[in-house]
Amino acid sequence: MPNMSAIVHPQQRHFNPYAENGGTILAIAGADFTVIAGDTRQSEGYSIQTRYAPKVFRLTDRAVLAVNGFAADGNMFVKKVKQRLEWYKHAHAKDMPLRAIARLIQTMLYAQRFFPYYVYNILGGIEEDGSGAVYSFDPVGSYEREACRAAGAAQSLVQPFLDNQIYFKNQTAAPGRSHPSHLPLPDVLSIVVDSFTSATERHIEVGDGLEIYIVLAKGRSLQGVEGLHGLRELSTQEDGERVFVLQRDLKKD
Amino acid sequence: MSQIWKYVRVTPSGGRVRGVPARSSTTSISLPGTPDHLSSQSTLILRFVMSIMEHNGGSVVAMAGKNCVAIACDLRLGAGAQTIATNFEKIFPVTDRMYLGLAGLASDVVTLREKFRYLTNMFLIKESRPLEPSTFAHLVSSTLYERRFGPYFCEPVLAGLERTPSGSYKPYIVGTDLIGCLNFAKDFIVTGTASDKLFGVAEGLWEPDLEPEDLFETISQTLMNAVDRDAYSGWGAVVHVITPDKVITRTLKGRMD
Amino acid sequence: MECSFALTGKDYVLVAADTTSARSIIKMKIDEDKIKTLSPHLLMAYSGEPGDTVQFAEYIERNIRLYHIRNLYPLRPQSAAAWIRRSLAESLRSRHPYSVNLLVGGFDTADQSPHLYWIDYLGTMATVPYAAHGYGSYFASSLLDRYHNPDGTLEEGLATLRRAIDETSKRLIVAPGKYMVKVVDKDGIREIEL
Amino acid sequence: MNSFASRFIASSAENEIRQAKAMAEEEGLTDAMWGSDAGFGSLVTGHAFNVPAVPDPSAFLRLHTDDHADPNCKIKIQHGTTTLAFRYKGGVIVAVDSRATAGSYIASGTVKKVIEINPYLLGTMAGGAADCQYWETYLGIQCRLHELRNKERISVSAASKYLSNLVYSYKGMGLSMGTMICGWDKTGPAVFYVDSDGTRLKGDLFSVGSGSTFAYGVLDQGYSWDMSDEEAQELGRRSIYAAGHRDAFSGNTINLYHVQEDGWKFIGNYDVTKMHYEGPGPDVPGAPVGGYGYDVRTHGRFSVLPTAVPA
Amino acid sequence: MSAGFDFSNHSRNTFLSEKGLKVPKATSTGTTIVGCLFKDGIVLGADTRATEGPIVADKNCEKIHFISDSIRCCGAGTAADTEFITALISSNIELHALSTGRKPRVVTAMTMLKQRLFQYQGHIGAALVLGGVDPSGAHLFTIHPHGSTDKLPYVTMGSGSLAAMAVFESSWKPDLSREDALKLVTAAVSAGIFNDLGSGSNVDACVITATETEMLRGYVKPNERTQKERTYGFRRGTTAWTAEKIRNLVVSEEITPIGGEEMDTS
Amino acid sequence: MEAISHAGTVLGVLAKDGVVLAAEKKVTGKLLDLSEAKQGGYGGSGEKIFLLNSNVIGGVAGLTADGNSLINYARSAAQQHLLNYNEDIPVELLAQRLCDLKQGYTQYGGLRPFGVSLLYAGYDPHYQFQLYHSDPSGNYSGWKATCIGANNGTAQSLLKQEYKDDITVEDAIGLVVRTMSKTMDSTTLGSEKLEFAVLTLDPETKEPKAKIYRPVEVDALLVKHGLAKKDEDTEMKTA
Repeated sequence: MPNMSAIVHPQQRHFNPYAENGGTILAIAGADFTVIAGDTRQSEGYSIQTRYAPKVFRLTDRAVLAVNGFAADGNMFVKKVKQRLEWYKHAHAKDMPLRAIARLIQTMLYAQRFFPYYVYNILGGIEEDGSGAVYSFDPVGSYEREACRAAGAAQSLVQPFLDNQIYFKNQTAAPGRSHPSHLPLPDVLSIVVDSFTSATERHIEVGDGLEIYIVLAKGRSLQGVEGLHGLRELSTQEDGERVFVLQRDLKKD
Repeated sequence: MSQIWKYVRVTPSGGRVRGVPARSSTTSISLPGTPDHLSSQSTLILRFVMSIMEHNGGSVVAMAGKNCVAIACDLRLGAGAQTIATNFEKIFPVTDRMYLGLAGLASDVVTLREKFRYLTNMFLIKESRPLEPSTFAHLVSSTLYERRFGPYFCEPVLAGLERTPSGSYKPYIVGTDLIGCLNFAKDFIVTGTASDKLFGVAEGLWEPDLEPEDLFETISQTLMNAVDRDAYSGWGAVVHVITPDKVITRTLKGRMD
Repeated sequence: MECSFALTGKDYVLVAADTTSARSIIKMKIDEDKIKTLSPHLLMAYSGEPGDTVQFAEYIERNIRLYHIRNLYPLRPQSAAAWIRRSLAESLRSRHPYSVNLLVGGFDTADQSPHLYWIDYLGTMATVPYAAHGYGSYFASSLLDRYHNPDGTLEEGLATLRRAIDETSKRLIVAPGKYMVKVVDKDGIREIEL
Repeated sequence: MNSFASRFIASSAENEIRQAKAMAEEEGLTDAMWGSDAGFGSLVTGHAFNVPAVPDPSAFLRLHTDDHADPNCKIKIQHGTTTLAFRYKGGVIVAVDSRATAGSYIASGTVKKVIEINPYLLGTMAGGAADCQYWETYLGIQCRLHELRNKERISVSAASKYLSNLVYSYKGMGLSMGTMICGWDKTGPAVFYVDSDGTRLKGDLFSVGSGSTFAYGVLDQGYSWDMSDEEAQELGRRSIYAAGHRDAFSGNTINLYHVQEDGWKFIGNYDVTKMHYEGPGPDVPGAPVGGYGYDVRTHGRFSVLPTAVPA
Repeated sequence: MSAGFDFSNHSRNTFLSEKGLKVPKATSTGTTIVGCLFKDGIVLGADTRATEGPIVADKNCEKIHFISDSIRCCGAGTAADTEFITALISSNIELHALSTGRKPRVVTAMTMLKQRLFQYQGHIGAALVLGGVDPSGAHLFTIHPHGSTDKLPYVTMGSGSLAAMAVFESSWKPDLSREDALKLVTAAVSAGIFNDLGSGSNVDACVITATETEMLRGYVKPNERTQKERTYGFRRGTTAWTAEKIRNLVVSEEITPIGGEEMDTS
Repeated sequence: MEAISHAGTVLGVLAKDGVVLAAEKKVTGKLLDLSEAKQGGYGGSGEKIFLLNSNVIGGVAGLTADGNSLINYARSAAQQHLLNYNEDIPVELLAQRLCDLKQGYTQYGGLRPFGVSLLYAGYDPHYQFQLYHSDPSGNYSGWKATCIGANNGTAQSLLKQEYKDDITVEDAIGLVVRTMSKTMDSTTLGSEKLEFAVLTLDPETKEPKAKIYRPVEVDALLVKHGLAKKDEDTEMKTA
């Protein structure tokens, strides 16, 4: 049967500048650190385009941005954010504070309100008061500060697990005790790894590799995860906030 | 149900083919009973277009433990976005040590429940031998496949203890899709509007050889955290833990929104 | 637009339905009784696709009556509701399904208890203490959550029902003007002026 | 301001797009980009919206973002809400839920749906979250400018009119916003409903969102002008709970605000499920004893409901 | 079983979709299934992933179905269809073998399958690789959902068929040894598992010769889940519940038949 | 009719809080395989008493083959009712359904009527506990206590003397056992001769609960009422 509406507006049906490239990202804020992670598979349909396409990017020594959705839009968006941060640094001789980066991302996304970037952003880092923070965005720029957030293909698999393990949702504390408001770094790292291995088991678009960024507040230690295999430091300065990256393998099927 | 291109590939019939907006092939008409005229007043009240499987909401999960199994469901009965009742159980006893969970269109949940009760009773009358989960699983499967081209909108989950020839019991859980394809698992089975959420949490929380009381905690936490991220499931939950000598049934204090 | 409400008390069920018959934008009739008496202690309010409603309601009415004649006692409310649900679910599988929404309220003379069932055109059934169909349900269900008293007197029940109807009239642009209210209790069925 | 006004006068969708396009081409060259306006960039200098090069951009947008029409579309803009605001002798009560859904997935349960425009003005959020956040933030800037220019606070009426005109100028382009601008000015407490269609209504009592009908059911029945502050707060809280309980797309927590002559005050954040089982508790004035839930408040009384599992 | 489908829900479902309720879809196996001839017979191979959209519904399902002792059939497409059509044909083949008194032939199974699939005009969504050894030799077929068939020395099907075929095209030779054929099939299925998102988990294989059939379930398991970083047990009492009912299945009433004790007669 | 008057006695007594059914087995013997019956499964313990539905027990007197066929019909009818109305079939309705069938076979040429009389002991919310009797012609009637099969006249008169209107189920069990012991052809009672069943309400769920006695339980019951045979061993030897 001929589709009448297709006859009326033939062109716009053919103009589809978006693709879905799978993958999942998440971020968890601790008391004085933030962990931002993403898998490295980039796929379209049933095909893997590459097994290593980073989704998490260091912006400054205290801000890391994870992008997910349409990879081309994501890469372009990160490039533009980095450019704006660079300009800011030249104008003000300091890195832009995290909450300002968050607002910048909102306005940059909203500027594309009528031709959106198909990207879901999660910004993680350290606020000026030294606390860990996570900001999550929708494609047109609405945002919210949170303690933990997953986005991307497997967000619905990972987020309820994090609700349970990070926020202790639906768990009654033992009599006379209460749940900690922040977990230590080693616990958070293992929960992040398990979230991704679980998502890899059940979601076909998640896998291949895992990159975990850790942002540490000024003067804080790695709480015993220094020795982890594959941990690299990316900080540009010694005495400020520090950024580390940890790489892991995920299943490749 | 699925498209298969000669020589080339099989596309997943369950999902959208990504990269191609499915719009031209989808007829979207608003559901009767939602306030259409209100949306003309305010675009903010949504015209809900949803799949039949989501219309009433609801989710079921089953898990195997050490010498025991557990099966749990939420209690919501919705009509689209509106919650009609919060006492709609989706799990029914089949025999002493076997429970059947049905998630999907509520009308079919009840119809199938009555149908399986009838078939089970007739089996007992005719065969006068106990009905084991493995037998019942195939009864479910063939009953659903019989309607291959006009399916019941229900995805059953079965949890029970199978009697071994030595007289002991071993955990048996199985799920099927809406046309009866059996899915045997040694860990867990999920279905319903929160199935993807349940997959994620269960994959994280499930561990082998849980004792009945530990299995209760794990299945309860799995269900509650999954339905809390699903708009169409929740409003309380019921858990059954089946052990060789007793069935423990508990109503959970779940979120009511 | 059609609206029906029902609620239970300790020993009664109240059922209310609007009395408008509409076609296109015209009110064809304003005193239509949309609540069928199925047996001495069983009521059914129906709404939905014009034509289907009356056809289905009469089919149900006749068959429940037939059961009564054959077996000397009528079906109990819970059995009648189960059978009505099944009829709807089966009709849904036919070439011309009935598109009818129902509220079935009855008083079980066997154990002296009121019963209320919410049934929609898909054959979905819920056992409920109060219920509504139509756009009115979007306003009334939360209101009844707040004000319904499960063991209230008939006067209390009527006051709550009046709240639901008033609220619907206040907020719904296509609210019906008049309602018929019936009650079923141990003495049988009677109509009540609201 | 000027660019906005001229655009408003010239407004037709095509014109709009042409202008926006022209501005978009200059993107990357404005001073705002250099960071001297901090992160606020385009907010301060006016709006440069990039639009796709297609004959009908709003249809393009609808195709890719309108998940009512097509649940499979990729860009899921978050929807589903219950918000309410009402005026009474003691000021304005503003109550909202905190749920954001994308399809059936509950994307967030901690959304702030009350936007604190300035210490005297509140805006609520329903529809597109980004649209509300962005434009109400923008409104805050304009209100401040109004104060600086005129040496007095902007009236609620003027602020809401400003917002209404603004979103009306984008009518047909796909903005989605339903908000209540609430505040206290020379005329006393005031509530205005503004939406992206261009409707602007002055009134005593509004509720907006997918769960608004459920909220109205409780709100209308409990409302009177002469309520005490405690009663009014309780009514707002109870009404949002009602919507959270019955509407799949509303819930999680209730945020309650009270606007009085000296500006707005945040009363509290209440978990809907806690309200169901326990209620706001004895410390909260005006609240009843025990939970709001039907089965909780009628516990122990006769009921036609068979209990799911007898205890 | 599937001698007759019940279409009674069909008009109802049409009605429902007219009301705007979208009809859901069944589980399908985005799959890699392969088969090739070797010196003494046939090797079939399959992955073990079943998907529902982008979600893995079953990590270890069985896609090599039994037809007869020396005939097996791999299935791709709608999972239930492959399951039921092979079960039906298996049963018909058995009846046919009993009535003719001869070992069943692969062409017979192939003809039965294609006729049934053709009869349903592609609505039974089964794409099959059928292989076996009978008195006339080893035979390998592919059968498409509409009923068309091919007879080839090496075949692949499913969403991973291109990846798998690439392996066959580069390395298959006539008269391979059993070990080499098994290795090749494993490589072909693995190519699907690792390069096609619709395929995954383990490699199942089946070696059929004139004398015996060997089903190698879980022949290679390259995708076992690694140990989790943490354990996720909960303290007992973590979950809040409001009501409990315990049904005892072992009736405590023990009857002592003799001795005149009081007994429960209720 | 002839077959029925020679068939093993089936006796039913209606009490205010239950119904009791007992039957005399005719087919006995050392070589009879009773391994199934020991389980006391869904089908009851043997040849005479059957569970028709969770709320109705049936006792059969007459041609065993006809009886089995009717039992199957009754069970299917009860299930069909459950499917349609989501309730246990009312007792009278079940009796009616069987009588409709039986009557049909009396009306048409070429068909042989069922040579079976039945007792139905059941419970439904309409009339609580009930006891019905139906004969091969398709007649049925309700009773407080009745008996079919061999020696039913003797049993009826015994029942008539001893029955009281407000009898409890405990007393009814005693009455039934005593009456059976007096009317049965054999002089001694034992589980290989007697089937026994009681229908009461479960004190917890208030749902009808049928109990068909297992052979050991029947023996224990007889011991309790002092009616167990003493000479079991000798009888077995002579048989």
